Amino acid sequence: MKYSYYPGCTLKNKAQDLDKYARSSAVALGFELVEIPEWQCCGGVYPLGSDEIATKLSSVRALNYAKEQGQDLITLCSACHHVLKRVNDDMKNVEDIRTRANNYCEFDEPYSGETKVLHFLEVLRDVIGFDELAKKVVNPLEGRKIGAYYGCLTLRPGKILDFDDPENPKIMEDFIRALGAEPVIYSMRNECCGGYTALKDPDFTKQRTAQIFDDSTGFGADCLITACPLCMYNLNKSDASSKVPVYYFTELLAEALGVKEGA
Amino acid sequence: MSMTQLEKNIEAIKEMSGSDPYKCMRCGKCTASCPAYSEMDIKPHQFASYIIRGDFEELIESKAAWKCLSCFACIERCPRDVQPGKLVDATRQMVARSRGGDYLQPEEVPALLAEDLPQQLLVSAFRRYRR
Amino acid sequence: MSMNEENKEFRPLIVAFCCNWCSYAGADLAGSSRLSYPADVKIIRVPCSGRVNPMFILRAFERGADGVIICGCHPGDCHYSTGNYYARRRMALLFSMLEYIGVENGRTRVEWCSAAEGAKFSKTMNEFCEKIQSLGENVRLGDLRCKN
Amino acid sequence: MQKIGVFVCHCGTNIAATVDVKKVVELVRYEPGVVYADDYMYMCSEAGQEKIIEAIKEYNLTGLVICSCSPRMHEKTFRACAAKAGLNPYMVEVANIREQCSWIHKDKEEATKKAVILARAAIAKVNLNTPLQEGESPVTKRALVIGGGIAGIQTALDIADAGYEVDIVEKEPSIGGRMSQFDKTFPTLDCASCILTPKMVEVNQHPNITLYTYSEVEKVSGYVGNFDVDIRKKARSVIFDKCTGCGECMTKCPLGKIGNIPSEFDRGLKNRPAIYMPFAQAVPAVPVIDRENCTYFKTGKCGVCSKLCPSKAIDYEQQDEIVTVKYGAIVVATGFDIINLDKFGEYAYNESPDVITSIELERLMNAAGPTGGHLERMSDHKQPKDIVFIQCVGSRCDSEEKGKPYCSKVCCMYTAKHAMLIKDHWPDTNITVFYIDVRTPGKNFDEFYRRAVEQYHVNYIKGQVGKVKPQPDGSLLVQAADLLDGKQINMKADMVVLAAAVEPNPGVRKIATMLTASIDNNNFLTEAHAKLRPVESPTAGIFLSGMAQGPKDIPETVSQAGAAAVKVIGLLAKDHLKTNPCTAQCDTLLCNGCSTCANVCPYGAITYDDVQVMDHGLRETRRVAQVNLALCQGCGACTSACPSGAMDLQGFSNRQITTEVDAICR
Repeated sequence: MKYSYYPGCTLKNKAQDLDKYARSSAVALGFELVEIPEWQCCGGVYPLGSDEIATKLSSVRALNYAKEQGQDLITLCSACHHVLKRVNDDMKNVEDIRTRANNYCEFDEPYSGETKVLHFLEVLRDVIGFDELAKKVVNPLEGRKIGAYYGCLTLRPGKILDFDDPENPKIMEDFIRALGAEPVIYSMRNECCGGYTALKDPDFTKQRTAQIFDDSTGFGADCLITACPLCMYNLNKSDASSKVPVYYFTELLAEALGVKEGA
Repeated sequence: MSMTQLEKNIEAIKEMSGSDPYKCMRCGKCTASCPAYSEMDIKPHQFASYIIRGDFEELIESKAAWKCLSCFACIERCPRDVQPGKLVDATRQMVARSRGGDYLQPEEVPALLAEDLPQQLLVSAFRRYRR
Repeated sequence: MSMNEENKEFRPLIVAFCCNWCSYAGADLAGSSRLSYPADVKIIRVPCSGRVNPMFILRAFERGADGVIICGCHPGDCHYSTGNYYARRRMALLFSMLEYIGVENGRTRVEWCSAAEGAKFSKTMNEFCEKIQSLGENVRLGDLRCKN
Repeated sequence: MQKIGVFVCHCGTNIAATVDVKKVVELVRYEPGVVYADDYMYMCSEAGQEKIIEAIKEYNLTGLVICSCSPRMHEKTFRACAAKAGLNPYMVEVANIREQCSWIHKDKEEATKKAVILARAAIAKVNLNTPLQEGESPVTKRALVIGGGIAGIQTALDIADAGYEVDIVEKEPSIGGRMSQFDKTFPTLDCASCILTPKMVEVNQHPNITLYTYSEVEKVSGYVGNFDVDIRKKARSVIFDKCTGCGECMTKCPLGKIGNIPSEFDRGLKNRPAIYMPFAQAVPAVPVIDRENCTYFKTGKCGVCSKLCPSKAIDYEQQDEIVTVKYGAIVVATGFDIINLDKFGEYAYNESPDVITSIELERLMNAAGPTGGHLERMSDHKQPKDIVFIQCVGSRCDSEEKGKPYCSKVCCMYTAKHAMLIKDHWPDTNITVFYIDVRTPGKNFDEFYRRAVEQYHVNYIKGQVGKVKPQPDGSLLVQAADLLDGKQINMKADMVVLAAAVEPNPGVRKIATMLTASIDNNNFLTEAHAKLRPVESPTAGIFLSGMAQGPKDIPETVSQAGAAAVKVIGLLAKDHLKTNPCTAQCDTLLCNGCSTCANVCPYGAITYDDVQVMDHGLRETRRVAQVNLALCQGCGACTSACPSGAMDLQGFSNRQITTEVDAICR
C-alpha cells in the first residue's frame, strides 16, 4: 500500500523524531510513505477569515497532487492534519472557495476535495487495525502507564476533522493498548497546552502544561505521548517533564515494533 | 429588508468570520470552557455582544484577541453554533485589515527565539499575530 | 408583465401548487410568522401534490409562467400515504421533458415542506424566485391541442 | 352564469395595512360573473356574516368569494354562513389575502396587486363550482389511546367515565409511563406514585377500559369514525388469566443475581431478572419473559420459573397475537424520553458513574428505587456532599446534530424540586445549579424556585458549564463561569446531575406515519391550529395528549388529556359524520377501464363495473371505473394518473384548477 506523505516543515527540522520513527514503522507494518515532491508549508494555522484564499493554496496543491497519484494523503503533524483536512472540507463543500482556488491553480482537472486525508494514527486504526498492529509488536511495552495527550488540533472541530470523539477520544488509548502498555485516561488530555502563545507568554503556557502533568500523573501516568511538535515543545518546557518524559507516539511505535534502533 | 449601518457592518463580520453573533444566547459555555480565561480582558461570550452593540473600537483595542489560544474548545461546544473563536479570529482580521496593527513585529523575533522552538510555533504565531 | 411605467425591470410570474395538509399550511405559518417572500409567487391550493396533473404545469407555461413549483408533504408524511411519491416520479419525468423543449430545469421544482416549516417555505420561495430572476423570462409554450 | 358576490375583509389592519381593500373591491367588481362586491372590517364577525347573508338574498347570489385569512382558518365559518342563507356551502371559495399576501409583503401596491390576482383566481374557480352534497358515515363508538402514561391514562379515564369504551395500547409490560419513575412532583411535592397508582388501578378496573400492555399498534386503516387498527400483543410467555402476580418466578430467576440485565425502569442503575415486572406496583401485575436474555430461550435449558410457578402460568410456546379492532377516534399519548448524551462528552456522562441524568436521580431518591431512596454515588456508594446541577443539556441548541432547538420546559422546575428534596433529607449538602435562564411561568412556579434559593439556600449561578473533569481522587471538577460576576469557576463536586433535553418517544414517527398525522422537525405531533385546536391533529379523528405534542409538565399534561378526551367524546357522541363531498368521479364515456386509477388509489375506493354506454349512437358494454364515495378521501391521485381524463375531483376539478392557473397567468 502506497500513500502520499505530507511531512510539513517542522518534521523536517525540530521534529525529526516524529518523522523518522513513522517511516521505519511504516516499513515494518508493510506500507509505504511517498513524500510528495515540492510540498509547501501548510501555514500552521487554518486561515482566520472565511473569505481568505491565498493561504489555502499550498494545501490545495498537496491535496491535488495526492489525487493525481490516486493515493490517500497522510500527515503526522497535528497542525498539518488540521489545516489539510479543513481546507479539503472547504474544497468539497464551499463553492466559492472551490471556484476561486481552482481558478487560481489551473490544474488539469478541477480539484473538489476528492483526496482522503488521513492522520498516521487513522491509518493504524482504520487500515491496519489495532488488533493487527498488536500482532506485529515484538517488544510489548508491558507495565508502562502511558497518558495520551491529544491537544486541540487533531480533534477539533470534530465535525470536520472526523478524527475521533472530540471530547472523549480513544484512538491513542487503543494505540497504547495495542503496543502492550496501559493507557491512562485523564480529562486534561484534550485541553490546550497554550499553543503558539509560548512565543510571547511562556509563563502562561507553563501554567497550562503544569495542569496537564498534574492531572495525568494524578491518574498514574509515567510518560506522555503526543502527535504535535508544538505540544511537545510546550510540555518539555515544563519542569515536570524531567520526571514524566514526553514522546512522539511514533517513537514508542518504532520501539514496540523493534525498529527504533535502525531508524 | 433594509438594514441600519450597524447591521451592515455586522453582516460584513458575519461574512468574514462565518459566524452569526445574533445567534448567541449568552449561555457562557465558551467562557466556561476557555483555557485562556484569566488572560482575556474581554471574555469569549462577550465578543458577540460587543459586535452586536457595535463596540468594534473596544474589541480592536483589547488584548483578548491576542490571548485566545485558538484551541477550538468554544467552537466545539457552542450550543448555538456561534462559535466564538471565529469572532475572535475576525477581530484579529479587523485589526490587521483596518490599521495594519500587527501584534508581532519581525524585529522582536530574534529575542524570542529558543534553540528548540519548532517551526510550527513561529509560523502559527506569525499567522495569528500578523496579517 | 409590466409593473408601473417607471419600473420595467423583469418580475417573474411564479405559480406554486401547495397541498392542503402540509405545504399550504406551511405557507400559512410563514405568513403568521411574517416570513416574507416575493409577491411574484401565487399559490394554488390542491388537496395533495399527487393531484397536480402535468397538464396544469404545461398550461401555466403556455400562459406565460416563468417558474412552477410543486410543494407537498415530506416523503412518508403524505396525508394520503402515497400521493407525494407519485408526484415526485411524475414530475421528474415531466421536468426532463420540459427541459427538452426549452424550459430549463431551474424553472421547475418539487419541494417537501411540512405544516411546521414556515421558515423553510419562505426560504424555498425566496431561493426559487432568485433562481427564476437569474434565468430571466421564459420561453412561452404554444397550445398544441387540435384546433377545430 | 353564476351570480357571484365578492367580500373583501380588512381584518382590522391585518389585511388593510398592506392591501388597499377598497381598490381590490373596485378592481374585481367587473370580473365575469361578479354582481356584487363589498368590503368590511371583520368579515367573520356576526355583522360581517349578516352582510353576506343579506347580499345573498338581495342579489340572489349563486357563488361567494371571500377575500380574507386562510381557508384553513375560516372556510368552515363562511360555508356555514352561506348555508344559513340557503346557498350550497360548496359554492364558497376563499382567497387567502392575509397569510399568503398582506402578512408577507411590505409594499402596498405590490400586495394589492397580488390580492386582486388571488381574488380573480377564486372568482374564476367559483364560476365553475357546482353544489355538492355531503354524505354520511357511521361512527364506531370506541376510542383507542396509544400510550399508557399519565396522558393516556387520564384521557382514557375521562372518555370511559363519559360512557364510551376505550382501549389503551402500551408497549411496555405495565402502564404508568415516565411518571411512575418519578419520586415527587412539583410544585407541591406530592409523591408521584401516591397520585398515579390509584389512577392505574382505576384504569385496570374500569368496565369501559381494555388494556393492551406489552402491545404495539401495527397497522391503521380507515378514517375518522371508522378506523381499523391491528394491535400486536407481544408474547408475554405468561398466561394472563392464570398468573396471580405472586412474584415467585421473579425472585427465583437465576439471572436476577448473575444476569447483568439492566433494568429499563431503573435506568440501568439496577439489574433485573429475565422474567420481570418493571416495578412492584405494575399494572397489570403479570410479569413478562424477556426472551432475548432468558436462558431457556437462548439455550433451551433452565425452566426454573415454569417449575416454580404455583399456578402453572408460564408458557414458553406463547406466540404474538394480532387483534383487529374498530375505533371511531384515536388519541396519541406516546410521551417522551430524554436525549442520548453521547454528543455531550464534555460532561463525562459516559465516563463517570457519578454524572447522572435527572431521571436517574429520580430513581436514586425514590424509596422504591435501586438504593431504597438513599442518595448515593454509584461509584463508591457514598453520600454526595457537593452536588452540581447543569441545566439545558441539549435544550436550546442550534447546532444541527447535537441537541434540540426548543426549551424542554420542565427542567428548571424539577431541578428546584430536586434541590429542595435533597436539602430536606440531607441538610448538609451543598447544591449549585448552573443555569442559562431560570424559566418558571406557571401557577406557584416562581415562588417554588425562590423557595429553593431563599429557604434552602441553593446556589444558582448564571453560566453554562464548559466541562466536567473526573479527578484522580474520585471527585468531579466542574469548570464553569459565573457570567454575572465575571469569574471562571472550578468547583469540586461529588455528583453532577444533567438536565438532559426531552424528546418525543422515538417510536412516535412510525405511529404518526401509520396515522398520516403530521409531525414537526423535532418529531412532535403537529396540532390542527396552534391556538384554537391544540389537541387535534390536522388529520380528522386523531387527537393529541401529553408530551407527544410538545414539552409540558404533569398539570398541563393532565389538562390536555382532559381536553383531548372532550374532543373524542364530542366525536363519539355523534351517530353519523358528514363526509367530505370533494370526491373523485368517473366520466364513464371517457373511461377505458385501464385500472391505472385503481392502482394508485390508497383507499381501494375504485372498483370496475361493466356498463352499457351510448357512444356516437352505438350501444356497447364497457368496463369502467366506479368510485366508492364512502371510501374516497378526495386526494385526487386517480385524476392525475388517469390517461384518458375520465377521472375528476369534485371541488378541485381539472377545469377549476386550470382556470385558476389562467387567472394567475393573465
